[in-house]
Amino acid sequence: MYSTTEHIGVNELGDMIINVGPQHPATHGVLHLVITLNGETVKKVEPHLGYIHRSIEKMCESLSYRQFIYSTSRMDYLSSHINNHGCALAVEKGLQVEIPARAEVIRVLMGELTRVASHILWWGALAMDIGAFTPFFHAFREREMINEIMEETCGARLTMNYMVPGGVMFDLHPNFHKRVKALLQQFKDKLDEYDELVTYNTIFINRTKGVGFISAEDAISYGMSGPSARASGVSCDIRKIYPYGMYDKVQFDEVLLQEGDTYARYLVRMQEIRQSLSIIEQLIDNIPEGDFQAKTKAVLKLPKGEYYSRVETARGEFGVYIVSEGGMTPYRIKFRSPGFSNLSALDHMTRGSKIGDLVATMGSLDLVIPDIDR
Amino acid sequence: MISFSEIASSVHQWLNSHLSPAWVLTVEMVIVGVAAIALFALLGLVLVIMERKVAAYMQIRLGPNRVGPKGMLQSTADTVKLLVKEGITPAGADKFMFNLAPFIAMITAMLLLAPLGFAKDFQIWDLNIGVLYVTAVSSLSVIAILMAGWSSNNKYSLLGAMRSGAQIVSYELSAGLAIMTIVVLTGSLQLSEIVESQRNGWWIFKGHLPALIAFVIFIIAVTAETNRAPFDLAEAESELTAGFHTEYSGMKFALFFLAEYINVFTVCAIGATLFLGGWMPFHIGNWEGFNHVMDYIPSSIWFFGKTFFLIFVIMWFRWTFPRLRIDQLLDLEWKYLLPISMFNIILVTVIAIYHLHG
Amino acid sequence: MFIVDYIKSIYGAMKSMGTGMKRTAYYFTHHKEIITEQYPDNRDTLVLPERFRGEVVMTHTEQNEHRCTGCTACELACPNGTIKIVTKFDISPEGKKKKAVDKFIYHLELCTMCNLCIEACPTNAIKMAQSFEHSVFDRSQLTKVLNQPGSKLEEGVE
Amino acid sequence: MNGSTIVFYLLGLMSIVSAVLSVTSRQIFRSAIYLLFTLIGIAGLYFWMDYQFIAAVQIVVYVGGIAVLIIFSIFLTQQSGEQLPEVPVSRAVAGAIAVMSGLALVLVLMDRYGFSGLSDPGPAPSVAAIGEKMLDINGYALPFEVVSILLLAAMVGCIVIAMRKKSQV
Repeated sequence: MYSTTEHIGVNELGDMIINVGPQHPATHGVLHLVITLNGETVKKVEPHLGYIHRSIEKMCESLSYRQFIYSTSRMDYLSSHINNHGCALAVEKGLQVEIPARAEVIRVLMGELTRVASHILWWGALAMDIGAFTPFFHAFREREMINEIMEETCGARLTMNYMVPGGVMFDLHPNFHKRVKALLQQFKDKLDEYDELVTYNTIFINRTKGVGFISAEDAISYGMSGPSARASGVSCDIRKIYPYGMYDKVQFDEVLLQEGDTYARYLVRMQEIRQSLSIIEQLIDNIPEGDFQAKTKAVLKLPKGEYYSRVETARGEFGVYIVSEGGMTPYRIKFRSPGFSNLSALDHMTRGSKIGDLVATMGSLDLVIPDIDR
Repeated sequence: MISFSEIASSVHQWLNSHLSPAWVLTVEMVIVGVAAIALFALLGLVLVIMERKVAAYMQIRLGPNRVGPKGMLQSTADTVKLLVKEGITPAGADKFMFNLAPFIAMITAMLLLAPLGFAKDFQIWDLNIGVLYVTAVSSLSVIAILMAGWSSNNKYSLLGAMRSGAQIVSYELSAGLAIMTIVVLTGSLQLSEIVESQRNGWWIFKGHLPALIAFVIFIIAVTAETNRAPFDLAEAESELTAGFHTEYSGMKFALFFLAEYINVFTVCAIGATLFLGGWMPFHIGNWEGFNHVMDYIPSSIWFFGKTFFLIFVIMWFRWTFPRLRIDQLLDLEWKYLLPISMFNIILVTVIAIYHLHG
Repeated sequence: MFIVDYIKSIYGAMKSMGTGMKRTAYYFTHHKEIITEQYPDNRDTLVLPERFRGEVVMTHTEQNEHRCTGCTACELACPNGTIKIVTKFDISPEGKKKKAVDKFIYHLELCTMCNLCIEACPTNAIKMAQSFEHSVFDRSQLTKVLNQPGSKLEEGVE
Repeated sequence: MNGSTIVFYLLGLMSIVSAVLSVTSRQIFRSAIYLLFTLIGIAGLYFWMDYQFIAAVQIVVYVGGIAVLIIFSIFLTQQSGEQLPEVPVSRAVAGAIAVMSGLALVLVLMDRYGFSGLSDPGPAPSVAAIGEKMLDINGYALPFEVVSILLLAAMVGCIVIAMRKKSQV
């Protein structure tokens, strides 16, 4: 694949080849990047995947329509609610069931909470990639509040498996309203602190501005989605373009920036936290009464056909494609995960930049490796 | 009040009355050596626990709190752990160089302790070029890093060593120029004389703006020179895993670790001596009463207090700021610090010529 | 003007650094903000929400009666094959043969706590417990039999 | 033999041994490191003689500057890990002859000069005295400035060479 002419790992052109990962602090998981370096300058980045491939898609083919949803929490574990939501939507499309209004609101609320939690974790992790350790811990303080809400209502902190075909698994916990209110209150102050610590810091701005640039055309051609693409000015928010759940009934803006660099990706996510909080604020006092789950049969059978649904996870567009033969289990399931396409653009974004930029850019893409490898 | 200088002179007298002069010298050398190593170990332990506590409180954590009262013995436990750990030498490494590098780092750090004035009349070696000696010997520390990086046979280590080399060599300039401002003001390179010149006020107060600028530049430059965040590019955890000491383990790693902390201590001690008056107590103009109270505090406490304050500032930097990129690091030095400190030294020269300083 | 920009950039940089340092200094001096939970020490006061999913347990009454009819709905609902139900035939007082649960085998090491079995159970025989300290020295200890020895089906549960 | 002499011989031994090792080592990086130890040994000798300023300058310029520069250039040429080729016998013989003749020359010179030995070398010059001599018109101002022009010329030359290479690539 590549040859090393001597023990120091230099190829025929005199470039140094370095394996970043699968065990490396910058890759947040078991991603393996083979990078070709000329001194400090990155000449090529080659992601090698498969270290955490669990063939979830194949596994899902042997699971029933109720069962397979749980495994999607384990792909993009930071937006598990939204993944589950996408799967539930696809199954519901096949079943032709009407979702109670309460369930819809709960789903959106949970989705936005997940998005906020994911974005704060990313904020801390990016700061850590760039070398500031303190923000990571500050981020976990707020994330912990969200996790407690999840734990109370859904019964788990990370892989909740809360969305089921027809609604949600449990009703909201009585404390939910109170806790979300407290969360909103705390976030108002803490977001400013985040800005003080990171956003306006000169070193941070210097490290991220103009780094890892990708144009809108390239972002589209690489199939990028989510905040990473919106930072390049690509309007791709599924919540706006193909509204699902309650998203057509709440007020929020699609955050679009034109710069296309790491700082823009940073700002888009910080803005999205505020947008998500505003969505939660609009919905939290207006949760309709009623059922939290539609009546469905014990054994779900989707009519023969193909079903596709897409949702906007914290990382971008997540698509679920189900082919049904009419049986109890899907004939084929394909997930379109945002991380895979975003990662593929990494080489394009980082060629000619320094190693530090590579790490910053990779951090700004918000990669979750199980989401890429599945 | 017992002071260090009294202890030292009484030991000297006692030895002289019992032994021949040659033996006195030998015994005193051994005492100094043992004391230096003890100080070393103690400083290492104290600074590590201090760093961890500072980091923890800034990160809204508790930090180590299990070993000993409030976790104060944690670093002792860590040292024991590192001592009994296996020191692995990688297969393709240049074994001689690999094993030598940590000791070079350590010896350099130890040599730097020699000219420091720890208290009134208490100095190991008051050589007449004290400041120049510190600048010179501290430039040796880069050798250890280069050796470690090269001999590990690891590309991350090599990159870390290269970064560190470029960084230390360039930041030496502005650190040296910042030191030069005080040398210009004092007219001496001898550390004891520099301290003595601050009897009527610390340089940071009576040196006007240039001394303040020099102080800021000095702190930034020494942070870079000791490879501390935000200039920790040689280690750069998220980029190079651990940089030049990626392959080191056990006691060899501990020596690097210790040397880093001792270097931090030394440069902060130098900063305290040059800008904050060394062991001189804090005096305000004509407030006789206040000045008397300040005089009652032992000089060693003044020295260590100032030094630890500067160490805290450097730790504060580390736990607040993101890391710079290598080109920005060199930009900062060559485009900002160096021109400013050159301009600053002209200002200081003017001040010195017209005797504007107190 | 170049010099003005130069000085402005330095001033801006110093100011932004100062804000950050002020923030960390605030946390350094305000120890009330510390959020560390001293986990093994706070076991007594640690309260997990009642919905927290730690492991599957079977509820038993004081008379050592459970509600499991051995219908294997949970076994079918489980995506991982965590649950295995071994049935037997009880002879009821009337002399009729009746299917009942002999052993409710639960593989904790396979369980993902997805709650589907509890949802599927028609008689509310099993529920999620809040225990979460599952580590053992031997993996065979993770295979549990949930119905207590000698337990019987509760009256009136079909 | 008193302590001072022992220190002298130790420093001398360190310089000579590492000088020999520096020439004979077949790994270029090790050669550089041994050279460094030679230079440190010489700096130690200056310290031993109480010429502290020169000793410090020796460390700053040679150890901190030039040796690091050499190590850097070794890193950049990428040959640092390889063993240097075995020296041909002819070259080894020629080298040995050159060394021997150089040594003979030095010894002859030392013999002629005789080194009568100063009874009192006098105090080491203070830094201020060195500075004044350097900048005094009757002192060494001219050679000092000429040397700095030489350095400037070398720097300009370096920049020119580096620039040309960049435009070609």
